[in-house]
Amino acid sequence: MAVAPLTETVLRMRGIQKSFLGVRVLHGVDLELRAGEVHALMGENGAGKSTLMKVLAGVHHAEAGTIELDGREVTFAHPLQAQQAGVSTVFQEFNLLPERTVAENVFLGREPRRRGLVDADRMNADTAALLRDLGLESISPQRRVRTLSVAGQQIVEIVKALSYDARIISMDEPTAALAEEEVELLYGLVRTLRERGMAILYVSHRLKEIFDLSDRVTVLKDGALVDTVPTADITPDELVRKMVGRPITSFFPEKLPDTVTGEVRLRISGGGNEQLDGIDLEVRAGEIVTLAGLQGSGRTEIAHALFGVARFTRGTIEVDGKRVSPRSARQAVRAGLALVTEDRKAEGLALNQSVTANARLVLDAVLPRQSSRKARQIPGILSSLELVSRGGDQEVRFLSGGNQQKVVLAKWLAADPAVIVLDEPTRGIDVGAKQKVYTLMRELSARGVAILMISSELQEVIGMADRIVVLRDGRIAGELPAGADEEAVMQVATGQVTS
Amino acid sequence: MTTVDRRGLGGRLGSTELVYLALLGVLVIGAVLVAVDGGNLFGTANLVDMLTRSSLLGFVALGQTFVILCGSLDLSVGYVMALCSLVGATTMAGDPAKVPLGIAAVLVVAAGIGLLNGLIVSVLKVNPFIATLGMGLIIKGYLDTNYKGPAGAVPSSFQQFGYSRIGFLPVSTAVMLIAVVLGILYLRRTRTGFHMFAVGGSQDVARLSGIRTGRVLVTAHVLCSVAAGVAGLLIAARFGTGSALVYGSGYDLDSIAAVVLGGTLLMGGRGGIAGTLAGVLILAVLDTVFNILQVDPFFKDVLRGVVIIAAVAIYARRQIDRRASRPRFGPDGNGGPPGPPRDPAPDEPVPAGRGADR
Amino acid sequence: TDAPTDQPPGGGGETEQEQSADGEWFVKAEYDRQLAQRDEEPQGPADQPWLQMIEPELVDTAEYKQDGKTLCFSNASVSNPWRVTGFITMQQQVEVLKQAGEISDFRVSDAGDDDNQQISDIQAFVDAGDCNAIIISPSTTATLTPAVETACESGVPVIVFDRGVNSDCMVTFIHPIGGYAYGADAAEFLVEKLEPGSKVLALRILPGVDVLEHRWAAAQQIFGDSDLEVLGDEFTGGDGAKIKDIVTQYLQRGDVDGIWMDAGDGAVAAVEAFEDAGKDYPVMAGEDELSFMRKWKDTGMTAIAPVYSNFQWRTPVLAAVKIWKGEQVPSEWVLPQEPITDADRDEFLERNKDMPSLHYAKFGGEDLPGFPNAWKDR
Amino acid sequence: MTTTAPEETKPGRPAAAAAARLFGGGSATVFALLVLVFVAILFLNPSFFEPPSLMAFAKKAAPLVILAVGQYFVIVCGELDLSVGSLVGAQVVIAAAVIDGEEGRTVPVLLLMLAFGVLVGLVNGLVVTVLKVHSLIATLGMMLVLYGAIRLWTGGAPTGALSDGFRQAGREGIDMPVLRQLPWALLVAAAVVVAAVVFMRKPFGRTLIAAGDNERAAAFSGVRVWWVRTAAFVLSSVLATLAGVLIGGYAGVTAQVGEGLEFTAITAVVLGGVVLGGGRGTVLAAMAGALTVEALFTLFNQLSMPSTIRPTVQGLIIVAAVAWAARERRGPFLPKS
Ligand SMILES: Nc1ncnc2c1ncn2[C@@H]1O[C@H](COP(=O)(O)OP(=O)(O)OP(=O)(O)O)[C@@H](O)[C@H]1O
Ligand SMILES: Nc1ncnc2c1ncn2[C@@H]1O[C@H](COP(=O)(O)OP(=O)(O)OP(=O)(O)O)[C@@H](O)[C@H]1O
Ligand SMILES: [Mg+2]
Ligand SMILES: [Mg+2]
Repeated sequence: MAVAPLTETVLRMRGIQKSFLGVRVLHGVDLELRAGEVHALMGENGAGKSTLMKVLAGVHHAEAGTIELDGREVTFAHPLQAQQAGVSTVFQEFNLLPERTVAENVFLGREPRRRGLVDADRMNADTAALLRDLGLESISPQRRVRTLSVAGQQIVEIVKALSYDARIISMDEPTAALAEEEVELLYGLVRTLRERGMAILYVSHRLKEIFDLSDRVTVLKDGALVDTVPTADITPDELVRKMVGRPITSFFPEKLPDTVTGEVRLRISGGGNEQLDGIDLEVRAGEIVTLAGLQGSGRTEIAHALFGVARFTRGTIEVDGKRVSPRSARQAVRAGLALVTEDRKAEGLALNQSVTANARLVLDAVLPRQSSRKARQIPGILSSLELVSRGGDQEVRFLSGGNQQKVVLAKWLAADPAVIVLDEPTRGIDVGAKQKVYTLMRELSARGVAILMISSELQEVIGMADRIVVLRDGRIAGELPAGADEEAVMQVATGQVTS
Repeated sequence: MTTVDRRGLGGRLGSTELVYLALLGVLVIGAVLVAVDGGNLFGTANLVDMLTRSSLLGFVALGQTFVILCGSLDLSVGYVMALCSLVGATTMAGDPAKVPLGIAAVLVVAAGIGLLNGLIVSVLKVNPFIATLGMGLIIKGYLDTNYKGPAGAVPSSFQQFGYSRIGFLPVSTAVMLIAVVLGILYLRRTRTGFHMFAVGGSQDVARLSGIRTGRVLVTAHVLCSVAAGVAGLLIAARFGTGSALVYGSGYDLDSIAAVVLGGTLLMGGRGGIAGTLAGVLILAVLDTVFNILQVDPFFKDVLRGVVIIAAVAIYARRQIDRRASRPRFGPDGNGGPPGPPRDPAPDEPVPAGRGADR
Repeated sequence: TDAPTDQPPGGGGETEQEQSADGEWFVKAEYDRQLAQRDEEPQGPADQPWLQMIEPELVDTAEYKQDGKTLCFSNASVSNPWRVTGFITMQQQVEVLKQAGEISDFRVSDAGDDDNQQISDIQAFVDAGDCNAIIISPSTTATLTPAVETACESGVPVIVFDRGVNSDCMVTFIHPIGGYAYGADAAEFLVEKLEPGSKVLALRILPGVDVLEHRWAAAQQIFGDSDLEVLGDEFTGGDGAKIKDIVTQYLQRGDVDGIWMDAGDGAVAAVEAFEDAGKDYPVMAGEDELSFMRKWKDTGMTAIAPVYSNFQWRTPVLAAVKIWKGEQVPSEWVLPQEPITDADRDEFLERNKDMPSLHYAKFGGEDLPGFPNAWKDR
Repeated sequence: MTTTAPEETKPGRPAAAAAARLFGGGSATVFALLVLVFVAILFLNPSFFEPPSLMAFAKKAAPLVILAVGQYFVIVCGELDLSVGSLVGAQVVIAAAVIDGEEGRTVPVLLLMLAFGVLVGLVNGLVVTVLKVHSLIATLGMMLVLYGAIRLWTGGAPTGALSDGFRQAGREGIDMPVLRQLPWALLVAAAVVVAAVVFMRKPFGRTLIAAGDNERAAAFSGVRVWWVRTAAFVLSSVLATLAGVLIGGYAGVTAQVGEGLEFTAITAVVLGGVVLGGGRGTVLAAMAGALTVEALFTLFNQLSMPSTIRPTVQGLIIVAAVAWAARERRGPFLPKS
């Protein structure tokens, strides 16, 4: 455990409040950063970590509260101002231009100039130097970002943030897309920066990282500050309790008593394509199988293969014993599959359309003739999901994330699928909504629907699973029973053991 | 380190190279056809013809490239050309001493229109298609009301711009090529040039990187109008006078076609002026070849339409192939929504309808 | 270089100063001249009006005498029925001369109404160097002047027809009497047939085209001296739907007694507007376009068909052959231009009875071997 | 905010909800403008509102309304159709050339035109969806091809003549008292608008608008996006064909028929608050946009505004109206509960 020279406070945020569309997501949060410390920010999904970072980055404006830099109060009207003040940010979402080179992305907005013209050589050289700092000589500054892998792109983002002469760097889940060696690189880098006296605000869901790296940790829950403590003074268990507010076990609903595990409803045998290989997977009626794995391990790829987006070039898919080879989402839906996509806004909802229109979309697309008849049950489904809205005419873009997710669920439930695949179904939704989703999964399962859930949240993976299938590098690395512990899952996922 | 590189073989050939390959193809096929017809496509006369034809569209398409790169569009260029030819010719009024004044007047007028276009698009948030269509109508009304035909006179010294040539290279084409080189340098060597790609690629990414997207957009529109203004000057030099009727010659849609033919993405963010030049040359070569082969003028339109669609379809095809099964950055075909989760700009609702709207 | 020689802008041709300095289109001298030419007896064979000439000043063409037989034609466009009809006539004439061995090769480039394109086209002919004569039908008068001058300088005989250019460098400039005469024919008819105080609506195609502007300028002159009231002048783009809409709107606001048009395109739509509104037919000046003439006959309305002689498309080809032979041609070849009236309407309709409706009665190709199929099944 | 099922709130205020749907999202501007223009015309010339004049207006406006509805389908699913103007021209020319004045050919030719319209729409749609060519380029190419091909075929200028039967729809109507004549064109346009409104409320219409709003979400929900878009292009071409029948009927054949209509139609649709890029806007608003454009032309005429200055005024009004609508969209949107 590194002991940092705890010196002067460089940043003090006080009483930060922020609402979106009338829903408060930060309730007066305080945060203090010191030079030369790594300050971890923890909290569940939707706790408000990213929002707090964006307030600091000048992306969002707080409705109340102050930000002090070196004791002087500042307001950032624009991200540029934050950057100029020495605060730079690696955002959770990708913020790169795919068509531009690495160097151009890194120096976007402040390209070095010589005699008025952009000095491309210097830009490339500087980028190369930054990359060398990270030990990433293999990435050429002149590569187009779109030709990089997701991990490569993530690295570019970090390099970009580092390239500002920042005194404060905040990183929102920087390791999310990184492989193990890359994470080590990043650690090294963060430690170097700390030694240079920078203040680092570090968001991660990985407990191990927090304890490896951070000096202090601040915990947020539901947009409110729970506590800020030196990392050395807290155990992982205590930290989790602070985050969740209660023992984790009670968070996931029990399997309903009348659930019967029945016939195999979904079977993938020997599935493979460019990214996947040897995928053998079965989900039975009344069973919830969770797919675990690091980001990029190929979980979403499986969902997409089932949906004909990225087809299996090898192997077979059976739904209720019938061979299907979906060449489009439409065929998959007709075969009885449903997919709650991982990216709600880009893939799940037509944001400018009403709640009703979205909820009817699957029916309209696949069963146009029965659509009006079947749509009659939609209000019932929506109210059983306890949707909070101003009515069926409200456009979904005005709903909160959790409620948007409920609309997505409703559109699938209306089509009565045999198998539901949920890809990160609780991403970005609040605790209450999460539990709603979990309960619903249990209910569906009890009705005999086969459920395949993909999640990056280990607690969820473990808490909801009847079986856990772990993926690594596009292959099934192992299968664990319900109740396996996080450590075990991570070990399989990272390849430290094969079970 | 797992997979930093996922560049396939197909990706090695840049899109600009592909466009030049297409140009080469058109040249070869054209030369063969002309040779069969008993001519020589590369004879001085034909060469001069091709180059001359490319100069006027070259200026307009050059300007259009800037706005399209920014994800915008300019349908008013034809009207700007017409207006500028008149402003130039009437200001010069046949007096060689007034040539600089005429040029200055044209540049000011053109820049002013570009400024207005840019402001309407970036500040008033009017879709560029409608904004520039409206601007075109506004100018058209002014022209129709105030110029009942050709007006003004260009001194013969300035007519050299339209007629003289160095060897087989017409001066106007030479100037156009210089402008193209300057344009390429501008895009590759200035900050604003860099930022145009960013604004066209993603307004949000650009804004988060501290780029003042509005200014960039306005700059692009000003450059576009100025380029159209220079084309207007060239018109004046070639006509010896200014002519309002130029706006009916379809330079607006032609220039967009040339830019897209040159491999620039209509939605912005990728492409460049080198490609546009090739696009312009392809159209000029086609015109010359059709002319030599005495192709029926209406059949010319049919062929042009087919060539434009086919070329763009080939580019699109390539992009699909090259794209991995799951795009990290959303589809770059037509009308797709912006890719993965993007963060809305500071406290603004997600900008809707950016995309296929041009 | 290809640059035109240093010359005061505007050249010095007979068509010079067609447009006065303030951008208005009325030039009194030219107007008077054209109006007078209408009464002039043209020289030449009466049954071949395309060979007739008014007040010719013959020039010697011996310097152009040659054996070469490649004829090049830079056409402004074939974008309207008048030009389509004329171009077919020209091609048929060329066919005849080819058969006779007078022309070996006829090369055409079409500029699609784009002045700049036409300048390039002309330049391409000049640069190619193998044209024995260049015929130019300029798309706009003023703008093509430099290009035509360039062509003249190359030493090839240049023939300009239809619209002129501001230069007299070409060997001959072929045209019917002109726009003033056309506009005056129509306007005078309206003045004659309508009661004083009657209301006239002027329908025009588009602004800024010299031949059309001249027609309107002459009409304004004549209406100005009359007791007719001009309700307005509207640009229609020659689009029937627009014409009908505009006339309907005028009718809805009050009576319209006469229609003056600067070209006959869509004249029928204007007449129909009266029919559909249940109004009496106006006194109408259309053009020798057949759809209008047929409507005129069917309805028995009072009308005139001013003519912008379509047969002029034959003349330049014949002129080129003359020039190659060293025969004299007029430096300005003014062709007759006589409106069709009630008196000869039926005769022209009879002659053209197989022709499509967008065809021009005085196309003058009845004696060519391709008649009538070349025009009918184009 | 209350937790309610949508069903419970809906019946409470159907009128308000309908009004909100109609006037929301930038469409209010066009209705306001339409009323304003009509009031101005009324002020200048009350006789415009006598039934026969209104019927004449309707007859003239009908084709643009139909074109705007067709363009609406394409725009709302995220595309653009520049080929409608030259398609109208091509259809009229085809009709005249093939009918050649013979009454008996009217119906077969109408069928031929329909088939041609469907073909053009299919090609547009497939080039856009399968070949992935941006619709602006695809339909620009189609515009050139149609323009050239039709003139190539007819030797440069239209030939033949339309039959009286063909011209009925665009020119005639049902004679009746008061109105003098109820134009067929008005009935056709009204039928098209009603059918389009109904269509957009059917499953297919909803998938169309969803595909325009979010292509990927629609695809993941099982929408055949390529087919939906292609269908939109086919609808646009078929409606352009219908507009061609009316325009040809209204005024007969001229060489210029159809020229520039694509831009007028797009302008009308955008003026109606339908967002280029897809996913937003209503059929009624598009119709209102078309009526507004036509009413503007009428107003200019009533004002005796010089012919030449009209484009300027038109341009100013369009830009101002669209800017105004955009301003409304940017403003606070959530109704207070
Ligand atoms: N632009 C926005 N508009 C509306 N709501 C938002 C917006 N950004 C965030 N929210 C909401 O604010 C809450 C906090 O989100 P935030 O992204 O800060 O959470 P987080 O702690 O970073 O979660 P995660 O661990 O999933 O990244 C969530 O309920 C989210 O849906
Ligand atoms: N656009 C892309 N092009 C090429 N390869 C990609 C693309 N996106 C992801 N990949 C690769 O595909 C593989 C599987 O990724 P996938 O996103 O399916 O994994 P995942 O476990 O679902 O991760 P995530 O948590 O990001 O959804 C990884 O190797 C990843 O790098
Ligand atoms: Mg976050
Ligand atoms: Mg995933």
